[in-house]
Amino acid sequence: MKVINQLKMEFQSLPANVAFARVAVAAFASQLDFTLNDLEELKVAVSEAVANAIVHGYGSSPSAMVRLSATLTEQGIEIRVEDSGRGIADVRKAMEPAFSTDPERMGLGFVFMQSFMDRVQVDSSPGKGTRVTMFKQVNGGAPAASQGTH
Amino acid sequence: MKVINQLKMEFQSLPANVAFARVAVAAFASQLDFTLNDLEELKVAVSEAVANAIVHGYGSSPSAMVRLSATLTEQGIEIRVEDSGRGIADVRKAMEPAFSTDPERMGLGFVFMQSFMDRVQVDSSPGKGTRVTMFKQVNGGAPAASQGTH
Amino acid sequence: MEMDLEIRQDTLFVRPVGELDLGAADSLRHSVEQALNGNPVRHLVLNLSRVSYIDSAGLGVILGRYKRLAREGWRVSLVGLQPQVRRVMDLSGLLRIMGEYPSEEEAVARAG
Amino acid sequence: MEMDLEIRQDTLFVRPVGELDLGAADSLRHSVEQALNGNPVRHLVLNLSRVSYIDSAGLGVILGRYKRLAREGWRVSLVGLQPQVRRVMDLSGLLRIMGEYPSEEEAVARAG
Ligand SMILES: Nc1ncnc2c1ncn2[C@@H]1O[C@H](COP(=O)(O)OP(=O)(O)O)[C@@H](O)[C@H]1O
Ligand SMILES: Nc1ncnc2c1ncn2[C@@H]1O[C@H](COP(=O)(O)OP(=O)(O)O)[C@@H](O)[C@H]1O
Repeated sequence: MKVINQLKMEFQSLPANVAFARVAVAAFASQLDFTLNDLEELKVAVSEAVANAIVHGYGSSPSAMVRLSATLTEQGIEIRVEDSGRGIADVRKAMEPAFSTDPERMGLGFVFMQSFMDRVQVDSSPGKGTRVTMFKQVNGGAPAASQGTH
Repeated sequence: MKVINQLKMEFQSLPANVAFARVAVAAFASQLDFTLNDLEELKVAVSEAVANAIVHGYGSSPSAMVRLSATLTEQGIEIRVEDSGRGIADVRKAMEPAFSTDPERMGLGFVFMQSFMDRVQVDSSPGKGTRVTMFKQVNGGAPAASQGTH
Repeated sequence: MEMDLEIRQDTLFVRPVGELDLGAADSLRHSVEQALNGNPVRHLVLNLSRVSYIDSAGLGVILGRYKRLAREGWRVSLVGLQPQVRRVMDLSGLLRIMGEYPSEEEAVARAG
Repeated sequence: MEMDLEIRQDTLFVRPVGELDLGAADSLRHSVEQALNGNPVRHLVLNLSRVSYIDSAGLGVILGRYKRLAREGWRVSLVGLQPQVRRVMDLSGLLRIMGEYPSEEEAVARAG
């Protein structure tokens, strides 16, 4: 899996940065041969992960920083969204459809990430933070799993 | 000068990242009340600084990383583009219109940065790298100079 | 977020412009709640023809307004869904609980 | 970068699509050089109507081709400059040394 290009960024935990993050990642991903539909899907997945870091990870502390990295290979794009916030006690439960600890939210964030990406992995420790690692295969690329890379 | 939002990123020294960088910075800057024309100008200035880091700073070493940070205040956006590359021996000379050490290039990079931004500062040490710091005022914001901030 | 609100008889028309994400959610929620509070609304028509993007934060605002109106027996109708918006709404199940209509006029006509 | 090349008599029409920056420069330079090498061209018409962005890397490619043709007394004409492109070309001085025309036809007609 030769790395074609790599990006790391961090930005403040502000709702306005959800739009920034999805535009930036889509611009970066467009260096691969993704379809417009793929890029739309990527945008939703990135938005959900970044919104979770802001809303759940950091609650309302806008000076905290969300970290995002993206790696392009011939197979596709791997995206990592990380916060050093509250963390998740039970990741399996958090990923269930419609589960949310916030009555105002729908519990669909992880559902969308899983629907729109080919692989989603969540690592979290309560009190330390959360890291979401997602992979989306580019059209015609071999599935990541068959390359023995998960 | 209260900071409204802050972004740091780094990406590989690849020509394709010039387009990525200008799109990302324009998306970030659009959180302020810049006009479309202002955003077009920002895009050129960012592209020139990033292209210089890639072409002159790092020559052809694509694994080297270009660093870019952006800070939004009520006055405008400050952008820093940094490389740890070759550096510039004589910054004053480098900034002269039409001066280029590369016969294939026009020597207009710094001219465009200066035309399109309100302030451009270059810090460089030969062998260590170059940092370009630029500021663009947002429509109606007080000029940065009159705030005693340069 | 930029948006157009109109009340005609007991129908509230909401026409947001742009991207319905976390950054836009508070402002959309606030505007619609204010309009609902000040007027005897029995039908909310959400015209999304100028919304190019939605995610779960935007859906949450729509579901929240739906719950408030449905509790009292009133309706929420959707108009003008662009492809990305329809896809995400479909996945979420919201399309199944709200009516989708080809135009505001038809949403009003069929609401009776 | 995506681009359309056409040779008619001794005129080469180049119609690039997209953004003329460092990422596109090599491919533009290469395509135009190849066409110039294989054909007896006396006039290069650059149709930039589908170019939304240019910076000094893109200008450099155009100036390079201009120098090559001007050396032998041939011309370079510009057609279809969008506002950002015209502005940057103007600042660079390139607009003053190359002719700008409202259409490819007029560029050809006035070249004689
Ligand atoms: N970055 C995070 N930090 C802490 N908790 C999180 C994070 N991301 C998700 N969670 C937890 O997982 C739950 C489910 O997340 P999700 O499926 O995105 O739904 P929603 O965001 O609508 O609640 C959240 O309600 C929250 O409790
Ligand atoms: N990041 C950098 N690292 C090293 N040298 C640089 C850098 N940026 C600019 N320079 C030097 O300054 C000169 C002028 O730069 P510029 O005005 O952008 O013109 P151009 O890039 O067309 O040469 C360059 O030719 C180069 O010698």
